[in-house]
Order: sequence, then structure tokens, then C-alpha cells
Amino acid sequence: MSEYTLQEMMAIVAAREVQKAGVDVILCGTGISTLAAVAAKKITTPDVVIFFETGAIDVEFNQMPMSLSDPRVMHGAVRLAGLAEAFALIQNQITGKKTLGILGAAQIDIYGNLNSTVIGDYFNPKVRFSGSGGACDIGSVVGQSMAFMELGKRKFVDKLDYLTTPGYLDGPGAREKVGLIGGGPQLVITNKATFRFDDLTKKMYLDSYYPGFTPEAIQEEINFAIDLSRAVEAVPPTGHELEILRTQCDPERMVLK
Amino acid sequence: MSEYTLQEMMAIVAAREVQKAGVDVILCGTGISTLAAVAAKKITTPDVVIFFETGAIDVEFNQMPMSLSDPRVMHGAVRLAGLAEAFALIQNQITGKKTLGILGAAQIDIYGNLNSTVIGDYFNPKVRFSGSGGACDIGSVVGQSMAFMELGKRKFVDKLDYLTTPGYLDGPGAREKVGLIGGGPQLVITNKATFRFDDLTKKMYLDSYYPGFTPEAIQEEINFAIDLSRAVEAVPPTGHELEILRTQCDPERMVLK
Amino acid sequence: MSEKNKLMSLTDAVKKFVHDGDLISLGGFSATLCPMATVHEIIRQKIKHLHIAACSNGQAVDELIGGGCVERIEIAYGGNGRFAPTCLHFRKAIEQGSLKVEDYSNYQMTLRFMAGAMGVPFLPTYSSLGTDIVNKWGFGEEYRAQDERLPLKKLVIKDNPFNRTDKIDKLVLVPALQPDVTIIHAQKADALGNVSLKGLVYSDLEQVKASKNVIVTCEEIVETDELRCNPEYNQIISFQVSAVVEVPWGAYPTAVPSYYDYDPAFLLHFYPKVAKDSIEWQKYLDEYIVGVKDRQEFLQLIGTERLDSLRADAVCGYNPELKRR
Amino acid sequence: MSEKNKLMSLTDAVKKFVHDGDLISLGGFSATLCPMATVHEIIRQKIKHLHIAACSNGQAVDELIGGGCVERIEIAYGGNGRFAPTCLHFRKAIEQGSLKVEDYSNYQMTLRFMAGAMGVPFLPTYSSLGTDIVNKWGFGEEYRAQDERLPLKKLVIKDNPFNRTDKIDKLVLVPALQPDVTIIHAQKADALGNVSLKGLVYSDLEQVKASKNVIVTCEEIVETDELRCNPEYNQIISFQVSAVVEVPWGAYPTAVPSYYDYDPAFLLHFYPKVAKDSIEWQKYLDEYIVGVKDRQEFLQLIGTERLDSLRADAVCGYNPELKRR
Repeated sequence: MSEYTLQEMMAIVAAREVQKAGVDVILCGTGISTLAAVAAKKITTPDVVIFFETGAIDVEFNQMPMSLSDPRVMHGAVRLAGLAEAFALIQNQITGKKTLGILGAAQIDIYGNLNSTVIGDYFNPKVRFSGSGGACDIGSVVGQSMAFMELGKRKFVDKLDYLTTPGYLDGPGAREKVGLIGGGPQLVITNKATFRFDDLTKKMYLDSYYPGFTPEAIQEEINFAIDLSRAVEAVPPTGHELEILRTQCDPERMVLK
Repeated sequence: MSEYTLQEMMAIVAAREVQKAGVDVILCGTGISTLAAVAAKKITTPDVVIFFETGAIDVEFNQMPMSLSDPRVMHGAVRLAGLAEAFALIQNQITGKKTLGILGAAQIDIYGNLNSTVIGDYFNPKVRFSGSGGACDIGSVVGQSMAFMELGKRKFVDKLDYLTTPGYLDGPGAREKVGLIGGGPQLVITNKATFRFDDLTKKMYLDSYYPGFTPEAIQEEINFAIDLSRAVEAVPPTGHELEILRTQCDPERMVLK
Repeated sequence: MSEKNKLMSLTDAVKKFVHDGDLISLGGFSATLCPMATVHEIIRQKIKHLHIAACSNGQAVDELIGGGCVERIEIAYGGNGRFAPTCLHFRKAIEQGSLKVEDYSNYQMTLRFMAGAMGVPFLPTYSSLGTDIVNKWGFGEEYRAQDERLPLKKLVIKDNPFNRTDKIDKLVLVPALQPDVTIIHAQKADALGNVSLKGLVYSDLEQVKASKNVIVTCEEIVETDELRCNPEYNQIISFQVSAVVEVPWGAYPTAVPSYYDYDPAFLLHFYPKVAKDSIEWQKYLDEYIVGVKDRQEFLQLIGTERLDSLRADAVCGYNPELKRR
Repeated sequence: MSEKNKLMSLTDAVKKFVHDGDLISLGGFSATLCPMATVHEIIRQKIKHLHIAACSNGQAVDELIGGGCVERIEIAYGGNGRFAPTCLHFRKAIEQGSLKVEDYSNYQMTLRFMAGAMGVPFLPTYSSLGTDIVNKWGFGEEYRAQDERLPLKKLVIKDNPFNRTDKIDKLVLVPALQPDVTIIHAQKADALGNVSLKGLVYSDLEQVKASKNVIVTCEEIVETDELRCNPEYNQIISFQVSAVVEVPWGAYPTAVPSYYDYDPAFLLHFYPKVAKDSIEWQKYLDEYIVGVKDRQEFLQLIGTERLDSLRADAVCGYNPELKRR
């Protein structure tokens, strides 16, 4: 079996999930999120359209972008729209349902809600982050989404300091009750394990742990109790997957460490 | 004095009014309306921007268009937008106030309201016309407007069969009361005379009659009584104005008869 | 070839995506970029009871009405510029009571498509306050209540909840449209459904984005890589489109900027004559639409010489030598 | 020369159109097309108490905050992509309580500018229902009530009046923004204020259209006739613009597609160092901003060699050889 980094594992897990999701479009951010989208396109789902909230649509990269506005997302795109059009594309459920959004955050709770705004009190924060950007929009309206998170007790928390991006809010029926239209998160990908959400309770459960980790060790890094019973060991990246990831997705090693 | 047609007189009157209005932009329709805009640009106000509701902005004509969507309004324009942007430009009062709209209709009433929808009952019409197009929008929100009309008792009516485009509705304060934001009509240009609206009563009064006509003869062609006391004889087109109109504005004679 | 290839024949595209009673939106504006080939195919397939939504479509709407396909229409302007101040079949059908019409303004129809495109149920405007567009509803409340496909209300007037003055601040909320299918004609598209329009785009983009399905006919199919060279010139993305059909001269007798001009001989002289007379009109339908197999045969009836005379100048995008009277 | 000529010096443009306490909107997105030259001029002129509105502006917002010009900000994202996950002065100022912040999402900020551009008081969205963007207001009701320039409410939740089902259908209405002045940087403009942007335009167009005044800096002034050759590439029209200033390298250290790349040496290495240390930061302000007369002197400090290394490749629009770590 090939040697691989946990970051490579995360990208490959995401690429496989895109195929499973059966979507036409991936709406992604920078870093691991772009890498995952490119991996999906190069490895599992060649027809998928890569899309940035800045309005770059059907992008073909030559180099990894440093931000959503990097000129590298513009060259070779099929369309360059603006933010207004980009977000309308996902709020519109005809196209929104065809789209998988990729998110990330500083904190996540058991219902997959995300915080990327503050640590501490909103009006007197200990740490201030960038804020929503398009995350709240994506979580509110996109057909389905996945999130990249680092595992850890300060990240997987019992109660968010600020609810920036809606997951399943406080449980079953909550999205419908407040009037949210999108589909909610399907998968959380971390550096040691992946998580999904129970159909009935909408609570996060352990979906898979990466080779070398155990369900119990994963639970140790989470501030709330989760169901470990459905967990399986994740299938590691194949040599073929790693080859494409390393040579075709990020040959400059801008994201891959 | 030069010979001129009544249609030429109408175009020149409009061109002079554009200068008086002090606007940056003319929003115009086809036919006499485009001719008037071009005459304004070539004769009185060279810096004015000619603008069509289809989204062609700052157009420089080589040939007169047959419709608002004629490729002739596209070539040489500074911008080609769409309808959404075009109408937003006038609903937005920052730019809407800089714009003069040119209208036309089948019927007009004493408050400058226009009908371009039906003759007879709306639900069982004697004659059906095209409908509003952008006229209702322009009349609702543009900074100021003028209308081209043919004089006649079936056109200048006591009560419209259908109120397509708002003028001053039923009088002073009426626009404000329903919440309309634009400025209302300033001038009505016909084939024999021009009309303006009283500041206080918002009723149409005779502003000028063309050489060869009398105020009393004008009143005969209108289905409601109007104030004739402020009327003056209109200044006919100068030779210079006619020269430019004929040789530079519509050399193909698509509009000019 | 990609799984996402959407090329098909026009016959198949209409069979697959246009059905009796559908809500159809038509791209183009008066005599430019009207999707005439698709309109003729719809007439040929005898599709009935259509509900049409358009801003200011001229020729396409009029032939569709004349072809007996339309039951009701929501529209801002049923005219064709200086070719037809009011479209002839549109006028006749309403005067005879055979076509139900709901009047909006151009901006309102655009906002309705835009709301559909944005996925919100309405958008606000100040347009039409105090007018009969607000007061008279072509589709009455009862008619609307009986048909789930229609919004219950033509429009709604609401106070601005952010108003902090004592001035009146009311807005007209117009309801979203999400057509079953939007039909447009474009200059270029690729097989996946990426589309490049040149010149004015009217409300075509809002119409496309609002729709469940979209049929694009185009003058030329090009490679995706050609489109990638100028992303600023592309407006519609593959996943917004259901079918792509290459149909040269597909908008004739209306204009396609950069390809050909409108045909004044058809629009000013031929069409008014046949549209005004029901026998002549039936002859036109039989001979030019129902009697031909496809667009190619229709174009043969028009003749190469006539088409050639309309070809656009490469610089200005129309034919400056065209006889237009 | 036309009466409508809007060319002026950057010093004059800022003097004329930017005042203490103004509501300013900044174009660009994270590290691209930030109007840095104008931002430096605002700092140089010691304009204070600005109210900033932006979607995801990175470098421009952060230097303006660091320059002591900003009192409050409405924003979706105070970061700079991978150069700065959270902008440093933005973070510090909020943590210290010296900057009041109101959080929206990117789409909401875009809709707020779009509402301003459309001349309506609000636009609807489903975004943020159930989140703290709805529940927590950075500018409280009392604070808003006291300041006429703010809407009384951050946002309002309303039922869809067209709902004909028993499903819940609520929308978030976000209030329009009409900034006193919007500041953007573009590739090309003419002296009248017609502007051609290449590449992504973010929310720049909505910001421009919503604003009472607009300052455009650009890489190149061109003739209007050049712009008329490709109307599809022009987005902003003369009558929407107040001042035009030719400022080559006006967005440096952020990127201008087709002209130059961002400067990783500045953004990744130099800026974080000076922004984290108040003495270093004061030195930067003194030396690079307040201590120079104009953009030209600033660029001399950066050096020709460094600038040249950023020049964009003609085909791809960036520098593929750039060292980005």
C-alpha cells in the first residue's frame, strides 16, 4: 500500500464523495477545498463543473488559486459572472440541487452548524475570524454540502460561540421550520475521520476512521458524544489516486504539504 | 424662413427641450422618439447619452433602428446591458433623475396619463394595442418625461380606457400618495402644438402652437377643456436645425417623411 | 464524448421538453433573436394550450398564437417595433376572446423571471403604482385560485418595512416565474450547453436561469475550448441547458446580430398580408410550417438568394445595404 | 474636450468626494482589484470615522482600518484568502473594540448593493434563516435609531405573500445600501467615466450603481472609440462615475487580471510582519503612505524590478512564473 499524508486522504475522500453525490457542480473555497474539487474532476467525475462564489464557472486550473478572486480561477473558465449571479445559481433550487458546496469553519456542532465568525462573545470577542463570506449562503440554500474540519475539542464543540452557517440547526425539522430551502450537510471530512448525519435525529455520527485511528480515539477529540456504532475503517487512497493527485492536481504543491 | 414638415417641427421642439431639461441621458423609443434623441445629440446637447430600454447605452447611430432590439442600436454603443439593468438605471433615483424618458401612446388625459393597452373594455376590448412595454416603468420612475402624441379627440380624452403609464394620475399629490417615485411628464409634443402641466393643478395647458395654427383650433381637437392663456407661437426650426436633421439625423429617411 | 452531451434534433428537443399546457418562455425581443425554428417545430407538432410568458417578444409569440398553440399569455408588449406596432394574431386573438392575457410592464416581466432565476418568490419595484396594471387583472382571483400553476395574485402592494420617514413608501411585489421550458436562439453554443450570445441579451438570461428546462438553438456549434478563450462573452452554463440544436438561420425572419439582419420583405410586406387574412394564413401554415419536414425545407422555400441578401457585415453586425422599406 | 470630462488627480478626487464620516464602499475581492492607491490617499488625507461597506474586500479594508480611518464596517468577509485567513487590523480592531462591525453574508451584502443599484429599499433571500446573522446585530436597534444614516433594522423576516401551500415560506429582507462614494480600480476607462473591467467583477458593478459618487482609478485611460469596439466588455457608463484617475499599478500589492499579479512577497511576508507590530506599522504608514507625496513615490519605494516581476502573461492574465510561497 502506498504511503500517503492525512491531507491527501482528505482530498481523496472528498473526490469519492463527489461521485457518490451525483452532482453536476462543485462550489468550492480555496486550499484543501479547491484541491478536493480538482481531485474529483481529475479522478472520479470528469464532467463535474468547478464553480467559485466569486462567479468563475467551469474553471480549468493551470495553477492553484490563493483566493477565490485569484486570476488563476479566471483564465480558461467558461463564464465569469459576479457574486450576484453566483449565489442566485444556488439559491435557485433548479440549479442549487445540482450543486455540492464545500465548506470549512473554526467550530462545528453535533448538527453540523458552523462558526467562522468569533470565539467568545460576539460583542466582545476573544478571537475574531473573517466572518461568513459566502458560507452562510451556501449552507442556507445549496442542495448538499460537505465540510472540511480539523478534529479537536476546540473545534467540535457542544455549543457554537456564533452560528454562522446553518447545518441542521437544532435537529429534525428545524431547517423547514425557519424556512431554509437547501439540503444541509452530508459529510464532514477531518484529518482523522469522516462524519455523516443520521436521517432521523440529524445528529452527527462517526462514518469512518482513517487507517491507524480508532473510533474511541476520535471520540476523545470531540466535545460531544457521538454514535460510533456505524463506523468503518476508511479505504486508503490507491496508488492511482495518489499519482493523479500529486502530479496533476497540485504539481506546484501549493496546497499539498 | 425655411419650409419644414410638422414632423420635423416635432423633432426640433424635442431637441430643444432636452437642452432645457439639463439631463445627461435620453431614454427613447423608436421612430420620432429616436429621431428626436438623435436631433438633440446632433443639434443641442452633444454630450447627451442615448439609451434604449433594451440595454443599449450611449448609442451612436449609423442607421435608424426599426425596433429597440435592432442590431443598429448595438454597433458602436458603449455598453450592451439587458432589460434588468436598463430599468434599474431609471428606478435608481441617482441615475433616474439624470434621465429624460420619451413616451408615446394611443390616448392621453388631462393629467398626462397614457393608454397603450386597449380601446374599450379591458376584458372585452374593441381594439387591442401592444401594451405597456417599458412605458409604464418609465412613467413610474424616470426623473422626467415627454410624450409624442398626435392631436385629436380620440387621442386627447376625458377618461382613458386603460391607464397604462402614470402621469400625474388624478392630480396634485396623487403620485406621492400611491408611492410613485419618478418625476412625471414635463411636455407633450403633438403635430400642431405642445402642452405642459401646471405646477399646482398638474393639469395640462397649451404651451405653444405651431405657426399656422391657433389656440382655439387646438382646443377643438381635445376632448377636455384646457387653459389656453399661456400659449405662445412656437419658434419654427431654423435652417441650420433643419439642415442637420435632414442630412445627419436620418439621411436614409426612415422616419422623416 | 461527454455524458453531458446535449445535442439532439429539434424534433426530439421539442418532443422531449415541450408539452401541451406547458408554461413556455420565449427569448428575443421584437424582431431580433426570436427562436423561430423552435416555434415552427412547436406548431408542426400541434402542441396546444401553451401558457406563454415573455417581455417583448414579437414574431415568435405572434406565429405561435396564429398557429393555435397558445391558450394564455403574460406579456409586456405584443408588438414588433416599426414592423407591427401591435402584433396581428396577438391583437386578433385578444379581440376575439380566444386568448387570455395578463398585462405587466417590461421591467415587471423581467423581474418575474429574475425572481425565478434567483429562486425567490417575488421581487419589488415601484413600477405601475396607481395604474391599471395594478387594478385590472386579466387572470382574475377565481381563475387563479383554480389553477395551481398560477400565483394566487397578479401582484401585491406592501409597505417598505425599512421606511423611517412618514413619507409613503409602498412597493409592488411581482411573483416569480419558473417556466417549464425557455426557448432561445443564440449565436454560438457547445455540445454541453455553454452558450455565447453577442449583442443585446434582453431578458434571455433571466428566462434561461428561471426555467426547469431550456432549449437552445444556435447558428453554430463550437468547441468548448473556443468558448474558454473569452469567458466574458459566454452567458449561459452547461448545467442550465437541456437541449442544444444547431439551426443556421434559426431566427429568420428576425435578426441575429453578427450573422444576419431581419427580413423587411417578410416582416413588412409578406407577413401582414398573410396574417390579416385567415385563408392566406392557413395557406402559410400549410405551406411554410406544417407542410415542411424541418427548418431546412422551410429555408429552401425562402431561397438562398433572399437569405444571402440579409447576411451581416462583419464589423457592424447587420447589413447596411439592406432595403428596409 | 467634452464638458463631461472627469479626469482629475487622485488628491483632488479624494478631496472632492470623500469626507469624514462618509459611507464608503470598496470594490475588489480579497487580493484582487483592491483600490489601493485611493486607500492610501484617504489615509494620507487623514479622513476619519468612515463607515465601510464591502463584501469580501481584503487588503484595502485592512490598510484603511490600520490607517485609523474607519469607525464602523458592514462586511461579509474580512480576510485575504490564503494570504490572511483573517485580516490583521480587522481582527485586532474588533477584538480591541475600536471598530464596530455588522456581519452579513456575501450574498446579502451583494443584494444590499443590488437593492441600492435597483433603487428599491430591500431585496429578499432565504440566506441566514436560523443563524446568528439574523439573531445578533452588531449595530443594535438603539444605535440604529440614533443614526439617520442607518436602516432601523439590520434585516427583517417576512412571509412570502404569494405562498399558496401550508409550507413555511419566510424570507430575509436585507436593506439597500446607497454609499456616499464607491471606490474601484479597473483595467481601462475613458475620460468620461466609461469603464472596462476584465475578468471577475465581484460586486463592483452593484456597488458602483448604488453609489451617489464613484471614483474610478484605472491602469490605462483609453479613447471612448476604443471602448465602443467591444461594448460587451464595458460595464460602467459615464453618468455613473464622478472621477476618473489614471493610476498604473493602482491595485498593487493586489492583482489586476491581464496587467499584473498579486505580490506574495508583500502580502505573505512583509505585510503580516508590519501589521502585527504597532511600531512597525507606524513606520510603514510614515514611510510608505503618509511620507510619500503620491502613488508614484510609493511605487519607487517598491522598486521597478519587483513590479516587473509581477507583470501578467498576455494569455493567462497572471504571471505563471511567480514565486508564490
